[in-house]
Amino acid sequence: MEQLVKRINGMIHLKAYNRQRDDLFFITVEKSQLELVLSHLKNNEGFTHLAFLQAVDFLEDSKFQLTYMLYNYDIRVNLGVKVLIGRDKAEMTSIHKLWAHAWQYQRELHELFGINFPGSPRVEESFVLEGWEEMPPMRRDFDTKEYSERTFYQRPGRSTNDPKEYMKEKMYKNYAASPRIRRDDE
Amino acid sequence: MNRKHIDEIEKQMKLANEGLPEEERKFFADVIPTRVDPFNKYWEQFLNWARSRSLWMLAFGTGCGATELRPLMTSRFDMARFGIFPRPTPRQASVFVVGGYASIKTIKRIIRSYEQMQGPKYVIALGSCTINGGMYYDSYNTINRLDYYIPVDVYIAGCMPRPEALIAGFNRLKEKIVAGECEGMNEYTDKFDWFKKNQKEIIKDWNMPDYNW
Amino acid sequence: MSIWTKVLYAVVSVSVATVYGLTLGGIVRKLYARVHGRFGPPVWQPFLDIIQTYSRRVAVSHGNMFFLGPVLRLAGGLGTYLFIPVIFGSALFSNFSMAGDLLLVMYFVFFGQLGMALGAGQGGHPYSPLGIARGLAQMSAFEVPFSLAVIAVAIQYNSLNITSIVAAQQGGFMHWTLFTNPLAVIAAMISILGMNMHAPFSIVMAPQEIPIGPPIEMNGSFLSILQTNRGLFAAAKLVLFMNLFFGGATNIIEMIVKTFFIYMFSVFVGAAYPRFRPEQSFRFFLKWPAFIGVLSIIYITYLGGAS
Amino acid sequence: MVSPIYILILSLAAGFLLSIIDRGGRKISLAVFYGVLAFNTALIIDWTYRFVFLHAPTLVINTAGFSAPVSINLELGMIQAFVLVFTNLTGLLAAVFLFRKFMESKVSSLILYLLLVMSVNGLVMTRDLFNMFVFLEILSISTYALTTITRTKTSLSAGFKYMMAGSVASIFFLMGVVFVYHFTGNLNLDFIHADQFAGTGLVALFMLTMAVFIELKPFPANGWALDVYQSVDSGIVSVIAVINSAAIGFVFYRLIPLMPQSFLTVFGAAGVITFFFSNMMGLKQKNAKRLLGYSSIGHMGLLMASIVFTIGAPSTVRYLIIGGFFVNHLVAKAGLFWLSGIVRQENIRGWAVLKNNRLLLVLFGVFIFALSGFPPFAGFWAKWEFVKVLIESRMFFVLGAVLTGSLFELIFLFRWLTITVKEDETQLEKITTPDSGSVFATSVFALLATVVAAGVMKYFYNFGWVQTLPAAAALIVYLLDFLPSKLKGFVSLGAVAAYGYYIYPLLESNLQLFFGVIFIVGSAINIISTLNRKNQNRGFYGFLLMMIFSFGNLLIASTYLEFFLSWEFMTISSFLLILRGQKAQRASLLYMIFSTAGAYLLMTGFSFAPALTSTSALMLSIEFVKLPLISVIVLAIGFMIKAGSVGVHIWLPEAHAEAEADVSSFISAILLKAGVLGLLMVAISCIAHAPSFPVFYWIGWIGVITALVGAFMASFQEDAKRLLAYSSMSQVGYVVAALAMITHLGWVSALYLAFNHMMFKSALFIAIAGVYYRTHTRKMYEMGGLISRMPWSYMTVLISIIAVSGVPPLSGFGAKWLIYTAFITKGWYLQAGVLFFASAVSFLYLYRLIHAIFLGQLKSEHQEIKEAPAWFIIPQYIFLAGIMVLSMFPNLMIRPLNSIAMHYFNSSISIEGLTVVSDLGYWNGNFVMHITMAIFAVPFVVLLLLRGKTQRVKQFNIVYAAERPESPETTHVAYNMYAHYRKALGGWASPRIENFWNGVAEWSHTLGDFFRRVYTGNGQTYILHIIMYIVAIYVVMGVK
Repeated sequence: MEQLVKRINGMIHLKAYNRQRDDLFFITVEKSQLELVLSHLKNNEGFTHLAFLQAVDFLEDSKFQLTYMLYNYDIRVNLGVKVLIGRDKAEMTSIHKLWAHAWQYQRELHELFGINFPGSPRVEESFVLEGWEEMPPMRRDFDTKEYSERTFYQRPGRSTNDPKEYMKEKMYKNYAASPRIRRDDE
Repeated sequence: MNRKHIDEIEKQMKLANEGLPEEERKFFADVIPTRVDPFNKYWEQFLNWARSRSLWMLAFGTGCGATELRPLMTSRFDMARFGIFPRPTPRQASVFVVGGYASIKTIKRIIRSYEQMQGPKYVIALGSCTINGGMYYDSYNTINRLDYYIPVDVYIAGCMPRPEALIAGFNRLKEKIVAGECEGMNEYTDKFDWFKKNQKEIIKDWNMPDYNW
Repeated sequence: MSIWTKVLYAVVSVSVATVYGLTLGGIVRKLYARVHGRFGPPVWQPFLDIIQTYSRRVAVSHGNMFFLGPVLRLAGGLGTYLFIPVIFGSALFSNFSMAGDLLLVMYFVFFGQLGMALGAGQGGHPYSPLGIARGLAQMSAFEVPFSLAVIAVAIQYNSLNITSIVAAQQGGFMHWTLFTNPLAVIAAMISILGMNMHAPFSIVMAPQEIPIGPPIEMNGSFLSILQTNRGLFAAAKLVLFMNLFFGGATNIIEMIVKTFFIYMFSVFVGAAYPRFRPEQSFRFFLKWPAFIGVLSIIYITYLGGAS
Repeated sequence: MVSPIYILILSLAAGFLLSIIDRGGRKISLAVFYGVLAFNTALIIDWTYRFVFLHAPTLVINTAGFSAPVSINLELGMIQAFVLVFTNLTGLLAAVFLFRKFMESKVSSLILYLLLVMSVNGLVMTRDLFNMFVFLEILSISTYALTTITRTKTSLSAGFKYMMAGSVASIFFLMGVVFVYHFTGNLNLDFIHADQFAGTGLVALFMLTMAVFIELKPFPANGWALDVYQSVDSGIVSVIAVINSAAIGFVFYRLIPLMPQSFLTVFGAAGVITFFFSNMMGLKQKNAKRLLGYSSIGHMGLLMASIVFTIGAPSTVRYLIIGGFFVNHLVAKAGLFWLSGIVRQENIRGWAVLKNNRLLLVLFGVFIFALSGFPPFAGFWAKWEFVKVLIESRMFFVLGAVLTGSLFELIFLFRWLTITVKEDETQLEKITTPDSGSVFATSVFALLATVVAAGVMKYFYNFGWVQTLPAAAALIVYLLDFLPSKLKGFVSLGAVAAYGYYIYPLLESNLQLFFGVIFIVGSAINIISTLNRKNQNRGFYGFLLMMIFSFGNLLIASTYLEFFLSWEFMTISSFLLILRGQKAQRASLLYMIFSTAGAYLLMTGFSFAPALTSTSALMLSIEFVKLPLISVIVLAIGFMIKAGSVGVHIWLPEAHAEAEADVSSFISAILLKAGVLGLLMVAISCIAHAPSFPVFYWIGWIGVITALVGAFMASFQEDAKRLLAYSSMSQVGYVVAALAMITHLGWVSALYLAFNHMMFKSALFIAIAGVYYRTHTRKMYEMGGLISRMPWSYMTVLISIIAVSGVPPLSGFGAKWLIYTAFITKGWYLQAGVLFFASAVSFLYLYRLIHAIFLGQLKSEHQEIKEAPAWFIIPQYIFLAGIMVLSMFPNLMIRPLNSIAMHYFNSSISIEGLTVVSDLGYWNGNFVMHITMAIFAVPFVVLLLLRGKTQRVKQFNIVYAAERPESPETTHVAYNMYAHYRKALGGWASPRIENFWNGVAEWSHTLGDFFRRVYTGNGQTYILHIIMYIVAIYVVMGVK
């Protein structure tokens, strides 16, 4: 793996390299060099399978982090390629020419995060939301509760309880004494 | 009354079907559904008795609720002994079982299926999600109250309700049917505009006829 | 006998057959449930279902042919039944068998199927023609052993007249076709599996593939007419088989017992087997059952099987 | 009374003078030139008239005042006159054709041409061998010179090859003459006898005949000739192919009496081989003139064979055969060569330009039909008689080779014709207005062909006008073609009615009457649907009337020849009707090939048949004819081709599908019945004299398998008309099977089914024609849901398919009931089982037809479509009314059929009131109808009362798994509807029979191509061929 990283480093500048498990690694690359890296990984290093492509909204940094998760069937290794892109008018090059099925992921990201992939087939079509008109809902600045209250009729009389407290109160009167597995947050 | 007026009135008696593109409107019927009253009392009572003992169920497995229907059908709980049978097409079914949360995408299909059922038709809404949104009460994509979109006869609370609860719900429905209290199909036609308003409010890309015959 | 008396008798006969056929349907449901380890619905459930479907307040029609489809289907069932003499020697149950012979009955079976196919076709639902295509194809396949068996019977009794075929089988069970020409009966009994469309030949309705197939758009009273026909038509087919192969019946009890067992044969097979794919089903009928049918003809012509 | 010697004298004189006259201007010399040619022709016509009508004695002219053998004598008899009329006429017209060439070229070509014609005259008339040699030389030399009238490289080289071959021939001829003189001391044919050549003398004869023989271009020593045909100017080629060949053929004919039997056999065989192989090689030929070359060579072979093999025949018959072949070849070949000069297209595909000129197209058609030996042209009669002679003298190999060769020739000729008519011509250059001379010459020859045909029919066979009516009708309507279509349609309807009125009293028996109803009444009703045609619609009604009249003539034909003549008229007219279809090139060609193969079989079969003893219609008198086994088999196959039985059904779906929509109903409903009629006639003759081999048992099997295969094939079609075509095949399969039983019930059911089929298939085809008229597609999956737009057509299809399927209560069940009862009574149990299977399979295609077109989803583009025009609806409902009446009262049909069949057998059914009782069962159609109506009414009323509030909805209001349909196209299930059945059948569903025929076609073409390789195009090789050929013949003949 290290050799692989070296080889890639020889080509371009790797921003970060992180080993999660024996079979799970992450590298972070520049936005402009992503396509180069991916095609190298696919064509020369045997990472032929694109398992998924997902995004994380780093609202505070005003960035989206895209993760292209690749898999090598020969050495059975997962490799995540991370890219950070700007959050405003987010745009990323489409990789549907490398992996044809990537169009579906890109369409999803377009709908849920508002990341644009110019040239990706059918990217404008709705994916799970039909007729969505608001801000892409997976952006963290979208207030889903407010939206729900505004849009869907609330049935009056609904109350919410913290399950742990509620159960403690209602069902397990002697909660402290009851044997249980210790949880981290206690 | 001149010709123009008649045309005007006829137009009002037709569904506008504005959600459909012009060239597709000819493929769909544009008749407004109307109320159909029950027969006279005793005859209707007899029919209701028969209906309550032969419930043909259209199971709409939207969410986790679909899981609970399997044991209900099979030998553990065996709903057939109550005269309840699954039916694969809405045209023939009389009970609509909405199996849990309904996203906007799903509610479209729920409306469509409900409208395609032939009355008298009954709706059983399954799980908390259909009552008030349940654990999805704050979701941007899931409705909170099913009865704003289609008339519901019986709610079964729970997350998820077990098959026993379902059977209890069915029995409650039977009681209501025999008592002649299940007039959901007429409620829907009577409050047609209200239901449609609610439906169209959340379904932004309304691309079906206003009533799915 | 005046024609009106005949009509009256026919009404009685049809009513009995319909009630009997529907009850058989209820029994089958019960039986299937027991095989599954369930209680199952009550035996009279089919009647409740019919009342329920007839009592729908609204219905949807796709056009005139859609409207006529169920009517033709029931007419086909009625016709098939009415051209069969049900009970040997009984005026009440002789129906209109003087109008034609076995061939008429065999072809009248198609009447209802064709009518239904047309009605369902106008429904415009893609599953309808899919189901019909399967049904017609399967029909053409199981008609091969069946027709061969019928020809064997016609050779054996030198007649196509159902009454005389039954008459020739009187006088003890050893005169039944079942024992005088067992090969023909085997071929015919295999083809009845396809006719009754229980598993493994339930490819027409195939709930998990093409949800109930042809009648998918049928609703309300259209459907209930189809259900009525299902009872009547089942009875008609069973009576035909009984007459041709099992010595007919001289009274109603005998008829009920015999037809019950004929029906149970296909029910038990159906309860025990999963479903074929369409092409497997067609191929099945065109192979061994057809061969057995040919053998039955050879047996009856060359090996002195003829009585 | 001018002596024919003036032909020679005048020609020679003119030839010498022309070079002088020409100085005064080409016009004058041309006037002299044509004057001489015209004089020659007129003179010889005058003589012919004397011989034929005034019975003048044969004229012998002794030259130089001495009598033979001292001087040379000329002889002009009927035969010579006959040959000379045609050669001189051709010479004259070819010169007319070449007018422009003669205007431009040197005067020498005029002289040469005159000499050529003169030498032919001399060659025909002279009785002296050496004189013959002289004329032969003149002929050859002038021909060599004329070949170069257009100076292209190829024509020069061809001329040179011709010269080399000619020289070889000349040498042999000269040596032959020398030897003849050595052995007999005489050179005059009148004084030489065959026995003078016994022993070594044969060498003389051998050389003499060999020379002639080489000039006759036998296969394979004829490569030079092909090059000549291909490259030399059309006018000259026509002269070479026609005049030269005629003259040399005549010389050959003159030498025949001298030859011993062993020679004759070899020559005959060589002729047949030439005919066979050159036609086979023609199969792959694309160059029009070379194609004609192959055909010419073939015809010379045929002429040779006919000269040799008819020696034993009565002289009138012999003259008819030889003369027929001769005239046919001459007229058609000259005409076609001239046409090729007008068209100026090398490739046969280029001939599509002919479409721009109707007259030329018609001429082309006439020549092609004449050349292929179709009536009424001379070749037809010659072939008919020739086949008879061959069969009488038991020369079956020759017969086979001649018929196969003819078939090959027909294939390439009709491929040419169909391509010409159907190929797209827009890419090609239009024909520049042809000069009137060439068109005139060609037209005269077409007329000549017709006149000769009429002459033969009138004077040789003494046919009545009814026999020629089909051809006459076509001609008359052609002349009236400028009228609007509707008017012609009504007139045709009237003509058919009048014809029906005329032949009604001639139909003596019920059987004839029955077929008369199918043919005439059925056609008349079908004509109504053609009234929808717009504009002038040229050429349609002529062919239609021709077909209908020939149907009728089949019924009243009283001899084999009359029957066969009508049969061929029917083939021609139906072929031309099919050819009118938009993409019917392949279809019509296939139809033609199979029909002609069938016709040849019929010809053979009739020739085997013993003479008729009665003068009543053939349909009746055939009962007393004891057909030999071979005849039964051959005739049955011939008729089964027309009835589309399995194995020879390939033409059927194509023809039905590609013919115009309203023509298909004629083909299916009526034309196929002609095959049934024929088969029935064969069967009738076999009642009393059952053949020793169970022919009809196997025909029965073929019938049931046809029914099954047709049904399956129909189920797998996407094309509505193709589906109906296979359905017709299947239904006629039932008829054939039922006929083959030769029992009373079998025939009743066959005729019942035939009549029924006529009605429902007409109705179906017309209904589909109406649908096609509106939707412009035949693909069923492109339609759908038309029930709402075309309810009347739907009703027709509905009733008709119920009638087809045999579901009670409609008339179709009667057919089914009769046929199964008949089969079981006859003891054909397995056949009955197969038929039952076929009948069950028929539901598949019938449902597919009605569903895919009328049910399911209506397409967007058909939303506003209208019902079919009334002209289509009216005939449909006439047929429907017929079906309903027959269903209600089946005895209306069964009673007369019973009596028809009772003429031949004891009745096996009895009719008690409205019930038909057979040995096995009974059927009361009327009662069934009543019950069906009653049991239909009961649920109908119940549904009306109990249906609740029913809402009529539209096509997308279906439960679509909670979705909505995307488009009508994706929602309509019609494409490949029985894919699963095909899968279940596996390898059984593969088109074996079609593959077989494709294989046959492939093989014969490849073989033809293989043999074609002997022609290398190298002159030396050709000479080598000639030498080797002579050596081979020498060895074969065993000359010592």
